[in-house]
Parts: sequence; C-alpha cells; structure tokens
Amino acid sequence: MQTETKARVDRLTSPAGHSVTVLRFEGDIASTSKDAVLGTYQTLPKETTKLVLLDFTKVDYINSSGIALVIQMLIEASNASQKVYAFGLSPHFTKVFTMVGITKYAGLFSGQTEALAAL
Amino acid sequence: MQTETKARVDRLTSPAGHSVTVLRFEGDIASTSKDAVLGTYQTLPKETTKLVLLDFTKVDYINSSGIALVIQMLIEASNASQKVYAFGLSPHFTKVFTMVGITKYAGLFSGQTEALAAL
Amino acid sequence: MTNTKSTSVEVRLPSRLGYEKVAMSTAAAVAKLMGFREERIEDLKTAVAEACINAIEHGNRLNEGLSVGVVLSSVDDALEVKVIDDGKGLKTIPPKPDIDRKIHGEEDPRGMGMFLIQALVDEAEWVKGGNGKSSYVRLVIRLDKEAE
Amino acid sequence: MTNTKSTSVEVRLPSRLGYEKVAMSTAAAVAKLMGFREERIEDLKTAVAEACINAIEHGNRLNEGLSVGVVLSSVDDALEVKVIDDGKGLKTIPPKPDIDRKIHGEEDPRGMGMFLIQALVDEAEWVKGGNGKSSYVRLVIRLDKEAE
Ligand SMILES: Nc1ncnc2c1ncn2[C@@H]1O[C@H](COP(=O)(O)OP(=O)(O)O)[C@@H](O)[C@H]1O
Ligand SMILES: Nc1ncnc2c1ncn2[C@@H]1O[C@H](COP(=O)(O)OP(=O)(O)O)[C@@H](O)[C@H]1O
Repeated sequence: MQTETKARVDRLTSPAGHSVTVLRFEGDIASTSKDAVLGTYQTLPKETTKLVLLDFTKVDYINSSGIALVIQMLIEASNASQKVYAFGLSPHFTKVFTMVGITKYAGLFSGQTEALAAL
Repeated sequence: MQTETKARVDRLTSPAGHSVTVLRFEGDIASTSKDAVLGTYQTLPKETTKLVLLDFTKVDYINSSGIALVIQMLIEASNASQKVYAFGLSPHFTKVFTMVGITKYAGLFSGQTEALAAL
Repeated sequence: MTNTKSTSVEVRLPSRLGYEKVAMSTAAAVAKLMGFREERIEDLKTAVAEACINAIEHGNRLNEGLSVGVVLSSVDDALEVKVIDDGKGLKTIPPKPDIDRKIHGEEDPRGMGMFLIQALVDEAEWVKGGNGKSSYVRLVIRLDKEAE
Repeated sequence: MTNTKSTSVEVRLPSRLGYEKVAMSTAAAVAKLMGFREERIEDLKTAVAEACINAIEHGNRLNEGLSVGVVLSSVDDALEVKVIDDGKGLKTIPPKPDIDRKIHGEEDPRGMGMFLIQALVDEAEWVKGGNGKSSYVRLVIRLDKEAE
C-alpha cells in the first residue's frame, strides 16, 4: 500500500572528465525502499564506479528508516573507496541530512549541474 | 483561524482597446471571503466598469459558500449590465464551476492573455 | 486505542468552519495511500469538505462543544467516508441547484453542497441518526472507475 | 461525538507502516490553520511521522489489530501533539546517533527517529502508560519561535 520507490541509473561524465554514476530516486525513501536504494547500488560494478551521485529531486518523503538505508549504502561505498554525493533535497531534508551528519560522508549540491561541475 | 482572502484590483486594456477590471484573489474562497469577493466588487465604479475578469490563479480552496459569493457577484453584475469572466482555475475547479452552471454566466479562460485577447 | 478495524482511519474535528480542511487533507492522504489518481483525490477532497461544512453548520449548528467524526474505511478497491454529526439529519434531499433561477433571484445563491457531493463521488447516502443524533452522510469513491 | 475539547483534532490510524503519512497530512493541515510557517510545518511533519512509525513498530509491534492515536491540540500559540500506542513505552532515551560510529560499523545504522523528533520540535517528552499500555510521546511546537 505504500508508494513504491523507483530507481534509475545514469552514467554521465563530469566537465573534468570523470565518470559519474547517478542514482535517481522517485517516490518515498522509507523502510520499503531497500531494493531501490541498496539493491540498485549493489548492481553498480565496483571497479568502474568511483563517483556516485544521488538524485533526490523526485523524492517528497524521507524518513529515518530511509536515511538508515542511505547510511548503509555509504558504509558499502566507503569500503569500496567510492565517493558519494547528493543533490535535489528540499531545504527541509537538507537540514535533516545535516542534523544526522550524513553530509559529512555525502557532499550535498543544489542541482546536478553544480554537482557535476565540482566532480 | 481561517486563511484570510486577499483581493487586489487591476485595470488593464484588452488588445481590442476595452478597459478590463481584473479582481485578483489570493487564499480561500469560502464563507469568510464576503468582504474580499463582494466588498471588493462593490468598490468598482459601475459607470466605468463594463468588463470584470476574476483571477483565481492564487486560490487553492473554493467551497460551495465561496461559489455562492461568486454567484451573488454575478447577480449584481447582471443587474449592472456588466460582463464577468474568469481565469486561473485548476482543472478540478473548472469542473466544479461547470457542474454548478457558473460558466453560463462567467466565461472561463485558461490564462490572462487568452482572456484579454477575447475581450 | 484497541479494536479499530485495521484499514480504517478516524478523525474527530471541532465544529468550527475551516476545520473541514483538516478532514480534506486526511482523506487525501488515505486516498493517495490507496493509489487514487490526483483527479479523483480532488473530487474526494471537495466532497469531504462539503460534507464536513454541512455537519458543522447544519448538523452541529456551529456549537464548538460538539465535534464532527470522519471515518475513512478502505474496502477492496473503494474508499468509504462517513461524516457524522450530532444533528437530526436531513429532512429532504434538496432540489438540484438551478443557476438561471439563482441569477434571477428566484432561488437562494447557496444550496450547492449536497449537489456537488452527489456529482463528485460514486455513492452518497444521507442517514438520519436513530435517536435524533449521530446522523451521517456516507460517501463511496471507487478506484479506477472507468466512466469519467 | 460529544465532549471533545473544541480546539483539538484526533486521528486514529491502523498500525501499518505508510499510515504515518496520514498523520503527517492531518498535522500539517492543523498547523496551517494555526498559521505556522511552511518551514515549521515541515519540521512538524517529520517529527509526527517518526513518532507514528515508532508507535506502529515498537509500541504496537506492527499488530494491525491495534491502532495509533494522534491528538492535536492548539493551546494559545502552540500546537501539542500526542502520539499514543498500546505498548509499555520507552525503557531509556537512546544516545544521540553518531554518524562516524555508524559508518565504521560500531553502531546500528538505524536509531535516528527520536533524535530527529527532539531536534525538530520545541518540546518532546516520552511518557510510559500507567498500566503498561497507552504510552505516548508528547510534542510541542510553538508559533513564531524566534531562535531558529
Ligand atoms: N448534516 C446535515 N444535517 C442537517 N441538515 C443538513 C445537513 N446537510 C445538509 N442539510 C440540509 O440540506 C440543505 C442543503 O445543503 P447544501 O446543499 O449543502 O447547501 P447549503 O449548506 O448551502 O444550504 C441545508 O441547507 C440543510 O438544511
Ligand atoms: N513508541 C515506542 N514504544 C516503545 N519503544 C520505543 C518507542 N519509540 C521508540 N522506542 C525505542 O527507542 C529506540 C530508538 O528509537 P528511534 O530513535 O526512533 O530509532 P529506531 O526506531 O530506528 O530504532 C527504538 O529502537 C525502541 O527500542
């Protein structure tokens, strides 16, 4: 009965020439999003994925169980020496991510252009 | 405790050269909107106001008591030989206005440009 | 907080105009969880608002000591909404509003709430309370109604 | 439907994850009627969602036969929200989550709900039910709080 979370993977190249893997989420990020968040992340080939960018533009609702899934992804990414960034969070969820400290391990950008320019 | 309704009056000239009085509403159109709807309408000088255009762009909530106020305005306008038009209604409220028959006495346009072009 | 049917949500509102917007939001959230399309959610919101306004104004006569109950139950592919007040209920179903008669001053400009409710939902039924109290209107809106 | 404090709204939800969104919408609508700014309404929504999720998961242990009660009362310039479940309540207030410990696997990646609630509202208090039931968390959010 809960909204399903959708996830899509895009491969882009930053202006600096680096390959960036964008995970675009749509729907809720909640306890039901395990497949969409961790499952999708785990399909990425570890050897060629060094920069991961999370797109939250189409996400309206994130709860603490959803944030825990993002943290689990950050743990796996840290173990694989990948860097994770994010964009598209509302001002409210930017505040929430900052409060729980996620921003220490996943840099936030206002939009995709700003993110790519910095990567 | 209910949201106050704001109303603003603009005088525009249509491409055909007619003077059009635009009543722009903001907030709810409900039983509390009597001053905003009828009060504002009644400040318009009858001699020089022949075409009235209602702007609902910034209105999210209209209930049947609010519609009754619009009908009261249409009665007064009809008695003063004024013509009333409206724009900026969402698809839902366009349907509601059509259901109650208001569209027979107040032509609806999608936007201000379309309305002015036709007046 | 026990013994509530697990697929029903209940709201209790004060009899104060404006609070119908709280019921609209609650109903919209339940309908969204059930997968209703945006357009049908708008229909539901207006129907619930009009039912609550009538319960506040006519049923409870704006007596803030009384509250309005809204029970939202999802049954299969339908959402049933009961809006309950402490009044005696409807005497008669009013006639369909006639815009020409209204414009010509032959009919009250008001009197469109019940018409809108009936026009916007799939079923609407007004039930008088047994003891001259707890009257309610029962609305049903169905998922994926073909004809629209 | 009598004897309810006229400025309070009550909601009753099934103990099913996802229904916290219904409470969020109801709380947001009440806060909007009271004149809260959009930013504070977002804070309230997250706090209410986390409180309901805990009531559903920990208090009522996902037993759909039990429901979660949410009572929203406006008192002067403040909105008080009680989220009530049928559990025994909190044993202890958990420590503040530590992101470094989480990333290094020294702490469960979960355990952020109560921290967020406390961080987002002006007051948060967990009260154990007298008879090992009807435990609740009580949140207060104030209009026009200066420091933000
Ligand atoms: N809950 C109710 N309890 C008692 N009477 C009601 C109720 N709802 C509607 N009515 C009666 O039906 C009439 C028509 O209602 P409605 O179509 O909503 O228009 P309005 O509320 O503008 O009069 C009301 O004037 C009232 O007499
Ligand atoms: N309503 C409640 N009833 C009983 N225990 C609760 C309740 N709310 C929270 N708790 C306890 O507090 C702990 C921390 O809650 P929280 O910070 O929301 O994180 P999480 O729910 O992810 O564990 C829970 O794991 C649970 O043991």
